[in-house]
Amino acid sequence: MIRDPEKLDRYTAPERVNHWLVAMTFILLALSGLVLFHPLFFPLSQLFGGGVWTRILHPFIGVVLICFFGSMFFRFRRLCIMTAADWEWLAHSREMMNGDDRSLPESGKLNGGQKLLFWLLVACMSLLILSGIVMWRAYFSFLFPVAVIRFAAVVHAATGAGMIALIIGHIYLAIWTRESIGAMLYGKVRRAWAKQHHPAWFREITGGRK
Amino acid sequence: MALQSLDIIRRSATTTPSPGQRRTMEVAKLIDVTKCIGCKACQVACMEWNDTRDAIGQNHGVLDNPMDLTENSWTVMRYAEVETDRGLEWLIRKDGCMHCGNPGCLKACPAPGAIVQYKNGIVDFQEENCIGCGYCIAGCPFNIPRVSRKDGKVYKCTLCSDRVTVGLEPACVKTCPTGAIVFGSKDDMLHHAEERITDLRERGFAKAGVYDPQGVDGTHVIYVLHHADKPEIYNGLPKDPTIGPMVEIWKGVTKPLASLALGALAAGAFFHYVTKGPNEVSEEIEKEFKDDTRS
Amino acid sequence: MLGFSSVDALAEVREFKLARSSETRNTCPYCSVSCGLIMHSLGDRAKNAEPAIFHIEGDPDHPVNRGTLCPKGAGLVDFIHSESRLKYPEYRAPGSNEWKRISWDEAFTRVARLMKDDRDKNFVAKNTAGVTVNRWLTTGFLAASASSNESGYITQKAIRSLGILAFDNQARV
Amino acid sequence: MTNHWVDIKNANVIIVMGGNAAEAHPCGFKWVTEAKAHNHATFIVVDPRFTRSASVADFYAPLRTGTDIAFLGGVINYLLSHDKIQHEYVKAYTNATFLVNEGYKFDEGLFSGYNEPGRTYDKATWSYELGTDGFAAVDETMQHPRCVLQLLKLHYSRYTPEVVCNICGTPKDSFLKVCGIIAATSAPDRTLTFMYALGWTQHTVGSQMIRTAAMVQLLLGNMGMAGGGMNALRGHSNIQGLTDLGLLSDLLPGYLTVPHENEADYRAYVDKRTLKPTRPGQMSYWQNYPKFHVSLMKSWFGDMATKENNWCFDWLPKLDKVYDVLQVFELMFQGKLNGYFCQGFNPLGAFPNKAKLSKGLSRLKYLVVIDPLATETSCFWENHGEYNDVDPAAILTEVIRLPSTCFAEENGSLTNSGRWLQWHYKGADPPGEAKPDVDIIAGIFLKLRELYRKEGGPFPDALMNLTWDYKITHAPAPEELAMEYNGKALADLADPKDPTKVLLKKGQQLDGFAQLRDDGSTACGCWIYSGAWTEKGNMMARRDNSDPSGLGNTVNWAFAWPANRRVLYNRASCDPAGKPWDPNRKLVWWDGAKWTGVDVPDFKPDSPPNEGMNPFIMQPEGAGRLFALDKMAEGPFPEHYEPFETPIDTNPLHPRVVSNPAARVFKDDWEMFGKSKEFPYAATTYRLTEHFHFWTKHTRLSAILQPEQFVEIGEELAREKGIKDGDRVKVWSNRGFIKAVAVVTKRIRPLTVNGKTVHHVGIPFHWGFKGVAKSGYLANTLTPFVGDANSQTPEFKSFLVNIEKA
Repeated sequence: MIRDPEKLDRYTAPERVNHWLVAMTFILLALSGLVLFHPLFFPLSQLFGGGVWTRILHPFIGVVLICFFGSMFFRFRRLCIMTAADWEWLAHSREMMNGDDRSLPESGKLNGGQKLLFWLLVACMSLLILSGIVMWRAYFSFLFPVAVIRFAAVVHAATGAGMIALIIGHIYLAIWTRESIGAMLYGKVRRAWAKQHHPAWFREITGGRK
Repeated sequence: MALQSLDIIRRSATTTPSPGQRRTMEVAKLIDVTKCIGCKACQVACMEWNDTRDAIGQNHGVLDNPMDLTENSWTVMRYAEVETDRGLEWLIRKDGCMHCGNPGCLKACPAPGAIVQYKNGIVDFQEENCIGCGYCIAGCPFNIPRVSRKDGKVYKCTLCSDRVTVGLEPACVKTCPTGAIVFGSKDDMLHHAEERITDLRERGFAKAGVYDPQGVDGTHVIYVLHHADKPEIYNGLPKDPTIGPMVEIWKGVTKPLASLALGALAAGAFFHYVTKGPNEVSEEIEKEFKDDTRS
Repeated sequence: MLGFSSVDALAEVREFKLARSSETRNTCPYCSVSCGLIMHSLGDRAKNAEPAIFHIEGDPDHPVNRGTLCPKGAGLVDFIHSESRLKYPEYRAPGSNEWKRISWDEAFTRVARLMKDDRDKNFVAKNTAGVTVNRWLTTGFLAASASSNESGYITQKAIRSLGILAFDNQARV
Repeated sequence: MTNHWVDIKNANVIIVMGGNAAEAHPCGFKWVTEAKAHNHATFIVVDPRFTRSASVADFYAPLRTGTDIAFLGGVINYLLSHDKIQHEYVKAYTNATFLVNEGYKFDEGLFSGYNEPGRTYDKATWSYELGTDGFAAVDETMQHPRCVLQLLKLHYSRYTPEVVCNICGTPKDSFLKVCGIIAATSAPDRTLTFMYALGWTQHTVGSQMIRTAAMVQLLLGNMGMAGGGMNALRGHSNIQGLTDLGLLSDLLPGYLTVPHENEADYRAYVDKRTLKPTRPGQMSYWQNYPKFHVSLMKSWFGDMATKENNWCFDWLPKLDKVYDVLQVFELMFQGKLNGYFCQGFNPLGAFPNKAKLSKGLSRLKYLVVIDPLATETSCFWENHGEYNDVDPAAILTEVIRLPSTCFAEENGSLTNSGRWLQWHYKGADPPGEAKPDVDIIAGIFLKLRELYRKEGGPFPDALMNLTWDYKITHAPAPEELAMEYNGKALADLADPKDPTKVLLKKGQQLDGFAQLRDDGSTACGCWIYSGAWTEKGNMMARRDNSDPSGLGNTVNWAFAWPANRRVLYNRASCDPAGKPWDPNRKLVWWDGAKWTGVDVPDFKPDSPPNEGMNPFIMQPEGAGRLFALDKMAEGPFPEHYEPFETPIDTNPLHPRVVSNPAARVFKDDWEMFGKSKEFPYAATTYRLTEHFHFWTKHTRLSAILQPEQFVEIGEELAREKGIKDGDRVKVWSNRGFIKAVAVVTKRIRPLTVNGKTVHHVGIPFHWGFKGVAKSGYLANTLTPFVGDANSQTPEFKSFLVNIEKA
């Protein structure tokens, strides 16, 4: 039943693998980041074998994440180009959250929120890697004046927190919009789902047939 | 029962207070640059007492050696040949941890208990708890801590906490041939500094003064300078050092609030789900396709 | 783990390393301020403990240095344990390119032999004017500058009794 | 030092000149900062370089290396012309009033009696004119043209401020400011102290530089005062002790002297040294010479030394000339020396012209090195590339290296600059098989004695009968040796004032040199050290550091020679009536019955002031010598002579006589002197505070502080030569070259001398090819092989080099 011919192919296997690699890496990164973020979270360092290992692993996990996300970036780059409809979609996103999607413009494969998330993540990832390199005491910090390192630390912390917030939202929306997780797990969605959430995309790939 | 050897005021990355009922004397080390002959005896005494040895480097065209603080050299002499109105002056300053009243390193440190500030004013690194992230280097207004390449821990002058604990003076204080470095209660040191300043003013140093920057709530290593109005001529002694806005933001109240916000966001999402219910495919679209599946 | 093990001390300072060391008073061998030293050595002078000096600091009671030491004096422990310290008598044969370890007895015998042969051959009892001079000019002795008065005294006594006049020490420089 | 380290805190003005106390004696220098902090003292530094001493000085004046006599001569001129002298002191305690022999004269750079070929003086005319009473004639009014004061005025009338600044290169206002500060200490209650070291001794006119400063102190009445005096900062911990014990070619312990070969007769030898007073009522303590000499002979040869054989007078060698190290290395260089011992000394590094030394050592038959460290001298035959480029196969010297203990591994005493003998205790065993120096000397000596006992040989008497009654013959205990040089009674000693009373019983330790006898009833290894180990025990180990007077005279700490006196000539701190010049710095005073005070009086305790005995009790005339009679090689008054390698090729005072006419120069060294055309820069070698000669390059902690050889040059010279901080440079003289890192600094300024710009090149000399620090050249590859006319100390402080980027 999983590979039901009737369902539409939404994400290919490589895309899904890439997404979940990014997801898993991000979780590790976020947890190890939180250890350094505030003493409240320091006990989380036991997940990585103590404070020292957390400090050692966090930057390397960050680099891994940048690589995985890099490949996702090239995969979804064209798909996520914002259109006027997307901005309008976003303008109505408050109503959508209240369950009323009537006045929403028809979204393509990815709606305005998903595209915006993509670009926000790109921004966050770039800021994080740049400030991360600057803060990486073992290999790079000696290249930078202390004022830059301090600024980078603030940027890194703020952006990191921001990204965690974004991902919390992303995860919730995936849960909230039923079967989205299934789409990312199995790559297929029911036609009804497609028509409901991504009418323009649905029409486009079903050639106008029902 | 936790054992400790000195009364603690603050511990890094610790949001709960340490046992602090006792009131003990606040100590201070006074470095009188006007009596210092730049002989580096303090550098040797420091390395000898703490059993560290720096590498035998090379001569870089100046008398400074080693050129900077390292994980093995916790104090170094910095030489500055300065032309002032009095003619050529050779200003030599013993660089090292200032043991701030409000330590930037401790504020920046994410590892619980890696940096402690004792009630007598000493700011000490607890290398066992140090995770080697180097945040303290960013937090320090005087650029003092150094990471060891060998064990990834951070090192700096401890004001000889192991000697002070048993009632001795630090090693550099004891060895200083000209008595440029003196140690005692902070009040006594400030009084000693006043005496030195009157003598210096008599000798024509109108601007002689104490360097005990309030920007970091005063320090437990204080200088007497010939030219207290221009500390930067002493090889970059900061004019009025503070922890700085960036570190305050970075390590201030924003983080707990941000943590709270993330928690609230997650909770908010959950209650959105509970109140608004899932975003499912509407009935009529389901109906539309139900026929298809049967046929 | 999980709170069962004793909690680490909130903070502890390094163990005081001089707690039970043996103290010996000495004088710095470098310049002529002759600062007073306290040398800390391992063990409490028990017979089976070889007292190795591991720390030296100034003698606070000494009226000149009052506990202070200069950069040279403060580093004396590295002089005592320098890798350049000589450990056994060594001999270099003429034209050879290496040291050969010898015993003390061989060393004393060889030195005495060389001295006697040279003294016997070149000793001058009377000068050309017939005055008794009893001198031996073909071997010289350059005395130290930081050895003790006692070693200086016995060196003077022994060297003079051999008739050596080519005799000098660091005061010359 | 006439005074001692702690006494410096009592000074009102301190001058570091011809030395760098802050760097070379930091812990002693604390008393300068103490004087500044608690005595409002003014601290002045006069040096070619702005040293770390200058960094804490109130005033710094530059001068060209080698011109200290010109500077100080100018000070004397200033004092005399401004009448800023301590008149009462000068009249009573110096030989200013004495009349000089009419034959004496000085003109065109030479004193009377100079004979060119031998480069020596016939000093007959450098003497006092004797009065009818046989004593030296004096003119109390000091107006007589041939009285010392007038001759002094005449001699230094040429040293006007303009002439001095033209020679020294010192700016005139700086020179006059220093003169003004010095002149102020002529007041009886203000004192000046000079702190000097090798910056003065290491010149061909070194001794005279020190004399000039001593004359300034005499004119100002500072000798014998608390916070005054002439303070030589000796270089090594026991250089004072080994000099006191006479380990020099022409000395015996206690500054007794070895007989010359033309003193065949014992009586003539003794009488020449038993100096009778030349002014009535003077102590002239050397008149006790026989007591010291006989006691020494009894100590060395015991019963063999009898009155009949003139106390074994012939058993000691007799000199034909002085064999100082330069003379010895010259003989070695000529192949006339077979054997050489280096006991705790590294001459290859420490002496000038390394190339010559290396050749000399290569021509030895055998070399014995006794040292705790592996020194360059012991490895002179090893090839170390550019640093020691020799061919071992071609060097046929047999070398035996014996490991000795270091300070921490033996008991014994050391004598510091302030003449304090201090006992130290063994703290650990030596590494490997190292032995104390005492045991090594004993080992060699006993083995040699054994050979002579078996095989006989020329004149064995002295070595066979040398007293050696130590409990362990092959390891004499330091305690026994200390008791030996303190001296003991060989028979019951009766009190000279009351023969019935027995002062000391046979075998008991003497209390001091006052008890020495010349009849063989006392033995004493070194008379000035008598009192170090008395019946009351080891006085050198005393540790009572109480200082009741607050002047720093801790008389119950250890033992100071002579007789525990801490400030020499302290009688001069009182006026002729016995009342201290300065009421709040009283050292000694006459209390009506005897001399007493916070220091042991350096005087005859029971000689009332009105007897007129003068404070300088060792001098026959009891007075400080402004006119040095015949005691100096190149003249009774110090005269400025240029270094042998002078950057200005002339002597502005007397072009016909440029350098020291009485300095000994060996034949082949003449052409080794460089000229300023080819070597334009004045160079000077010196010590850094982080290193101790050639020892601490073996010490990791010190090597960390100064790892690599460098030279210091001024910014102007560096700009001229295109040299930047950290560049490698080559410095070469007429005798060789070295390579090092360049330290470009503001602290060395070019000086205008005689119309010419003179740059200085500073060369620290702590590196070599052994040790943990970076390998370096022995800096004495560059230095000239010529010494001071009196002490033969080589001229390391002034020579000529050239420099360029390597």
